[in-house]
Amino acid sequence: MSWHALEFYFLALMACAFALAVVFAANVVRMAFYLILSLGATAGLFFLAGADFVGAMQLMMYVGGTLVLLVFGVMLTAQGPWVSIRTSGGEWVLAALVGGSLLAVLVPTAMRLDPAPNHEHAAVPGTAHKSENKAPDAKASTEPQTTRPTATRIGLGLIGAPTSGTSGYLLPFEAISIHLLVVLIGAAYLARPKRRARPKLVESDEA
Amino acid sequence: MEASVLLPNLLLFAWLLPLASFALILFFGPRMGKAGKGASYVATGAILCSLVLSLSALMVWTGRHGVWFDEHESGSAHAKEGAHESSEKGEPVKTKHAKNEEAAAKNASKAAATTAGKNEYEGNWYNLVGFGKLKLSIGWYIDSLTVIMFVMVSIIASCIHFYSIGYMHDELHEVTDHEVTLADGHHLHRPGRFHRFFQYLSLFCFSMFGIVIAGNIAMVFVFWELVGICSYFLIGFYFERKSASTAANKAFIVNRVGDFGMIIGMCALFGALGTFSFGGKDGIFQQVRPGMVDGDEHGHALRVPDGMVVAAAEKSIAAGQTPDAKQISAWRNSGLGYGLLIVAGLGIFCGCMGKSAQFPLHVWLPDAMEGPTPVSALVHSATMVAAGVYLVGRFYPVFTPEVLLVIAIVGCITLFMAATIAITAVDIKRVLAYSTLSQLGYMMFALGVGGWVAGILHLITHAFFKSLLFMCSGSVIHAVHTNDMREMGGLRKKMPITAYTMLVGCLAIIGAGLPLVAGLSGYYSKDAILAQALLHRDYNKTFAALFYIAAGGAAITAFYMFRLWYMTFSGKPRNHHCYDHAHESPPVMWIPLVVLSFFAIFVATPSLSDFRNPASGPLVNMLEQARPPGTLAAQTGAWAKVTIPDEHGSHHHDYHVPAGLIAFCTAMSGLLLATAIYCWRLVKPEEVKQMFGPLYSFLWGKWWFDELYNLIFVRPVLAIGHAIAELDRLGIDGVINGSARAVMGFSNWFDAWIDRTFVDGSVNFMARKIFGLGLAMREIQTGRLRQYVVLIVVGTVALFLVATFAIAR
Amino acid sequence: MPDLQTIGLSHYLIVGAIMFVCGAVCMATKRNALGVLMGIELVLNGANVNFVAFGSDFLRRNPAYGIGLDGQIIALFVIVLAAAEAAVALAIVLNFYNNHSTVDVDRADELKG
Amino acid sequence: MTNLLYFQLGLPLALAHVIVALVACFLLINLIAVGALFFIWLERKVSGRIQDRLGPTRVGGKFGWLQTLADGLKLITKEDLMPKGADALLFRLAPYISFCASFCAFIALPFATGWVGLELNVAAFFVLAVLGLEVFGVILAGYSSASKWSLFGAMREAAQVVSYEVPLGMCVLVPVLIAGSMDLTKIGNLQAGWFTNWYIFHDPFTFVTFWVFFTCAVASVNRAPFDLAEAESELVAGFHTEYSGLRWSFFFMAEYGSMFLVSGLGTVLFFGGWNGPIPVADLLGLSASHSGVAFFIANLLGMTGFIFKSVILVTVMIWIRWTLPRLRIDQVITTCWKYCTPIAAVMFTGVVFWQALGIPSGGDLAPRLGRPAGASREGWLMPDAANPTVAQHGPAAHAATEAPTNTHTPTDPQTK
Repeated sequence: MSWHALEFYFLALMACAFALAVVFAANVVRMAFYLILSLGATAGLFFLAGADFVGAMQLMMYVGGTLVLLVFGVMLTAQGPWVSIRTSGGEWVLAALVGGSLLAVLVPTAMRLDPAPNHEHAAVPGTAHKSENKAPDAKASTEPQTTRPTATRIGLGLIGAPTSGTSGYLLPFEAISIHLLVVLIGAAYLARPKRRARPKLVESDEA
Repeated sequence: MEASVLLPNLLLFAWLLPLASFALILFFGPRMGKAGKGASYVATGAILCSLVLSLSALMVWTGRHGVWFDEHESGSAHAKEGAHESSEKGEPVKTKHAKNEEAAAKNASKAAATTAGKNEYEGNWYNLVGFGKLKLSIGWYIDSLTVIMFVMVSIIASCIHFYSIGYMHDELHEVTDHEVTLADGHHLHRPGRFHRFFQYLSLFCFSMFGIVIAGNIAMVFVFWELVGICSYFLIGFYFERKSASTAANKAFIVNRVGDFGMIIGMCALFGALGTFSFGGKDGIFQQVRPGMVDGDEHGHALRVPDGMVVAAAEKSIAAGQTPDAKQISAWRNSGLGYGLLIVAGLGIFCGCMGKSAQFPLHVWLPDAMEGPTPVSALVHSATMVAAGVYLVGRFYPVFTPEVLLVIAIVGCITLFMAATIAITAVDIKRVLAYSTLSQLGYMMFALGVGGWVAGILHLITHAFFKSLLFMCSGSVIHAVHTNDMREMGGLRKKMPITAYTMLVGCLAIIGAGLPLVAGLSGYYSKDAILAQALLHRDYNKTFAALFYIAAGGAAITAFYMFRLWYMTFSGKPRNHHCYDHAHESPPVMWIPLVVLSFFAIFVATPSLSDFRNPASGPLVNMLEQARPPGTLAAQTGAWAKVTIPDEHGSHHHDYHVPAGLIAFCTAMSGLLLATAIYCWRLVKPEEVKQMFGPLYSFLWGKWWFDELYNLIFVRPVLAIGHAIAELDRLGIDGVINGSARAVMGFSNWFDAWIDRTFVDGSVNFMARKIFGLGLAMREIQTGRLRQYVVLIVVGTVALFLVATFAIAR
Repeated sequence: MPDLQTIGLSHYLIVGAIMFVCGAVCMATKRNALGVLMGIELVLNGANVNFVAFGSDFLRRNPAYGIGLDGQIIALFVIVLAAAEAAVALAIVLNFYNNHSTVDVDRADELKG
Repeated sequence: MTNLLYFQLGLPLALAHVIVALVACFLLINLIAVGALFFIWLERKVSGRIQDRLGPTRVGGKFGWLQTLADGLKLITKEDLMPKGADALLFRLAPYISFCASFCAFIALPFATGWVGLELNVAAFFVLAVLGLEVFGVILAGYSSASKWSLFGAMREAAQVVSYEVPLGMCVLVPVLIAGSMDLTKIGNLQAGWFTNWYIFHDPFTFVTFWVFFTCAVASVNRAPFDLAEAESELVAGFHTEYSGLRWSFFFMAEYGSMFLVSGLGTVLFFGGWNGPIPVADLLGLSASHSGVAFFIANLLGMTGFIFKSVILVTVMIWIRWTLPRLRIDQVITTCWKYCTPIAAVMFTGVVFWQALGIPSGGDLAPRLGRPAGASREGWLMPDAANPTVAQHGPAAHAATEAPTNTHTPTDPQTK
């Protein structure tokens, strides 16, 4: 059992366990908390897979941004009865059946793919490349190829300069920028305070 | 940086700044400052920046090409060619040319170092379009003439912008126009149009610069029309006045007549030569004067371009065959194509006639005085009307001697006719307008008799003193609120600065100076014109009358200018109301006058080291650098018996001394006559009027040109128009209306039936069916989110199973 | 059955599948609108794990299966879109809460047929 | 250090990694703890001086430096209380989450060349991301306390931190843009030499950017005038109203740790990190080699300078806290969205143009010591073109190097 496999199992277990915890938690705040942990563990998995930029992005945007928003929403709406709404048992059974069948379809497929991963160099990716470069064994000299940093290449890919391993993504990047702008405007519009024809409050009531 | 890079860029910005100012004022004008006062600062700032940039361009130019050199440095080839021609003819110009060659040798090394044989820069900023041969581009053609024009226009325009800030201040607030009476008997009240005035001025400057910098005739034409439209706006600035709007229309329409000729000329040039551009390897100039760049054995002599020869010999060419050089040469020698060249030249000149108000298209300019006076000073004396002269100068290489003869004759008629009308005019601005006409005639005349530098020099000097004169008159009008000289008199004491600056202008325009010693700017240009005319007379005895008319015109010029000055500023006040009201103008108005009088005095001054030689001034030297090829040799027409002499011939002692004396005598005689009548009162003007009754009424009626045009053009056109309108109304409209009514009647009935039966029927049927379907389908939509999710997942699994088991097998 | 000793593509894909299914079940069972939203996040994240795994040079043995950095870039886009989606969904939920004083999605069936 | 353990001592690689990680953790935790002690004392002294009094003097030592230690003892011995309606799990976890986030960010913060917990090539980004997680501790604390004061504080915190991450990220992008790398070590080393090489003096835009960065940093660590989450005059003590004892002190460790962290980040990004105003180590020739005692001494000097600069920035934060009044929540949000974000965006654009047009920067004013001319733009080159050794791993070379390592030919997975 290599160090890399250990790390993977730890993080994978964390991600899956907390994902399950999200499903089974009744309290919505707890759900959010488990979700944070699950997503954080996923970020760790990304680091482990050599995707350092995406991992940092996952932390920054997903965990730091999106989930804060979610928790914010939870707090705005978490009042008394709505903190935990029970679901009927029948629905649980139905969902479990459907989810189980989906899992039953997905997992064998995943297993059939790339059945015997063959990498002898189970180094920790994304970290301390220098030490590996100087390693005495000859195998390690091919290592940087799999672990070289991705941020620059991703950046170049996003501005439309295809490099080895990426295609040009300028158009999707622009499209998504516009999309974000539209979403921001739309969200601000949706959540704007409604101007209701309210009766004028008496001064004493205000105080 | 290289001059070839610097000059276009400097001038580009000088050119575009007024456009930027125009755009700014167009969009933000009314909001600029109080009542749009900021617009004047924007426009003035823009033109001042243009002035600075033009001056920088001038510095760049003089740095690269020198200015104090002797006149022939710019092209030793010109001198050589001139010497060659003169030795053939044995004319008295030989000594002068010997001197030229000496000077050229003396400065040869310097010239080689600085000019390197290149005296113009040309290129394109932007190609608008290219269809086959046709290339429309925004390009530049810069030689010393361009630079001088830029400086001249920007100086005068700056002065006029300043002047206008003072002159137009009435427009800053609500204006009551006393010359417009509405139907209810009241005078017109309208908001001020201060910013709009400056907006037009900026656009005008932009257009004028555009003409000057243009690198091809198509671009010239575009800006030519822009200048026309600016003129239209500015003349019609008080468009509520009937007279102003009529005058604007008149200017526009008369210019169209000229432009029509210009289009013909452009068509002739493009059709035969396949290009619009001036310079360059296959530009117009190079094709007409093939020796210009490569310097082959033809020298700079005029040669009918191949394209024109081929075009003229079209009938002799079999289809699909391209004639070889020998064939073309034979055709050329037999005279083919020469007529086309003349047509092209005359066509271009037609445009110039319209813009420069030459006989017979001169009628618009006096009426254009309806515009505000700064407009008259800028547009109708110094720049726009000079554009025609400029274009003739620019196109000089293309003109054959026959065309030049036409130019000379037209110029001569114009100068004489306008001068005579000016004698009787009593409106101060109209006197100046006719004087402008007359001076433009002088310029055209000078160009026509081969005096290229003389004509262009007069263009520059005239621009300065005529704008000065106009602005002085504006100052007077501003003071006394009338244009009529009979109401003025004795204003010298009230407004001394205006009076004396105007005196400077008058002296400059009559070419005052000590003969053979020195004088004001007009002295040099007018002497040069007369000397050239004298030389021309010696070559062409048939057309000797031209010289005498021009010399006589000089006397008349002196007479009417001083008539104007005396009537306005000296003697006793005739209208005490006006007199008491009068006052000196504010500094913002008189400072430009002083600046311009400085230029009116000194702009053509010769160099101090060679003071006796009128052709040694920096301005003249710079113009010599732009001298078009072929003007340093006498050239004879192939059709008409006319010889256009070499211009340097007139610099010879034998010509410029008598010419100077003649000019002095004529000017003095006119001045003395004016003084005798209007100052000393030896003769009463009224008596003179009585004595020459018919002549007076002929002149008072402006040679009855307007009536003539009315009779032969306007009335018949109106009559024909009315007839056609009647035909249209009765015949064509009747048929169309009748058929329309019939179709409508039929379709009303048919439409209703079709619509009810088919269209409505099918639509209603579809609607019913879809409504039923919707009723059935609504049951599927439960609105329960989680149910949808489950369905999606089930669907996914099902798809997967189908894909795995059904399709893969 | 994948090798337990060395981690490869399959391992990541299984993790992705589990997260995906958890998300789907979460969406199907939670009545709280925000719970549904969290389910969506889980689903997206499960998909992301797959993208990153396919895009990782490090995990696959045969370069023919990989999609290179494209996978990571798509994962980035998914993250950004998830953020956008969360913002809009949150706005919708708040609006719903304002109007109905509940976040129960089963009550949000006004558009039913 | 991994090398030392792995090659010299012959330990297994995994064990070497673990040992190195433990050592780094130990050092960092000590740094945060000692730092917190020092900063709390500093805050007391500075506030005392600002309020025209002496500050702590009674408890032990000169200048009362034992005061914090005494406080710590007191906190440890205090009873750990929990409100009745609280969510026990979250209530207990919240302080540790806060502290963990603050601590994790230190992993990627370099103290000198190579002296960093984890040499990450997206370090700047990582620090920002992890710093953003700190807010969860506050939010969960606020929620789980079952107190309206806490909830209010947490809500404000959430809104504030989410907002301020945007301008903060933009400001961080500016030095990243100039350096062409997100590697903090590389960014720091690119500013080696005289102080004119510091990115704050790179051009006018970066100069403005630093102040925006500092403002946003103050806001993102919840310091006055942006300490809306604890606003003691309105919300009792905000999110930590219900906390006491050691849990409470963890919040404070996290706060002071974050203060030092953002100051350190600012120092690396704008003030040359461990490269002093005067390159003493370079002038003495200490940093010529990349190993050995001389290099160690140079690094030690650099680290001292780095900590000194960061402490100055922390002091400025303290100074600001005791000088400016607290803003209202709407003013805080307005400051972020209407001022900081547009300014940061403009500065970012300006720097882009400055770099793209190749306008001379502040570093061109002084002789470049320890940095080759034009080095700052090396990150702008295409990776494949810049480094020929990397270029070998292009698609073509990829197959070539890959083929021999394949023991069996590639097969279709579907066939199995």
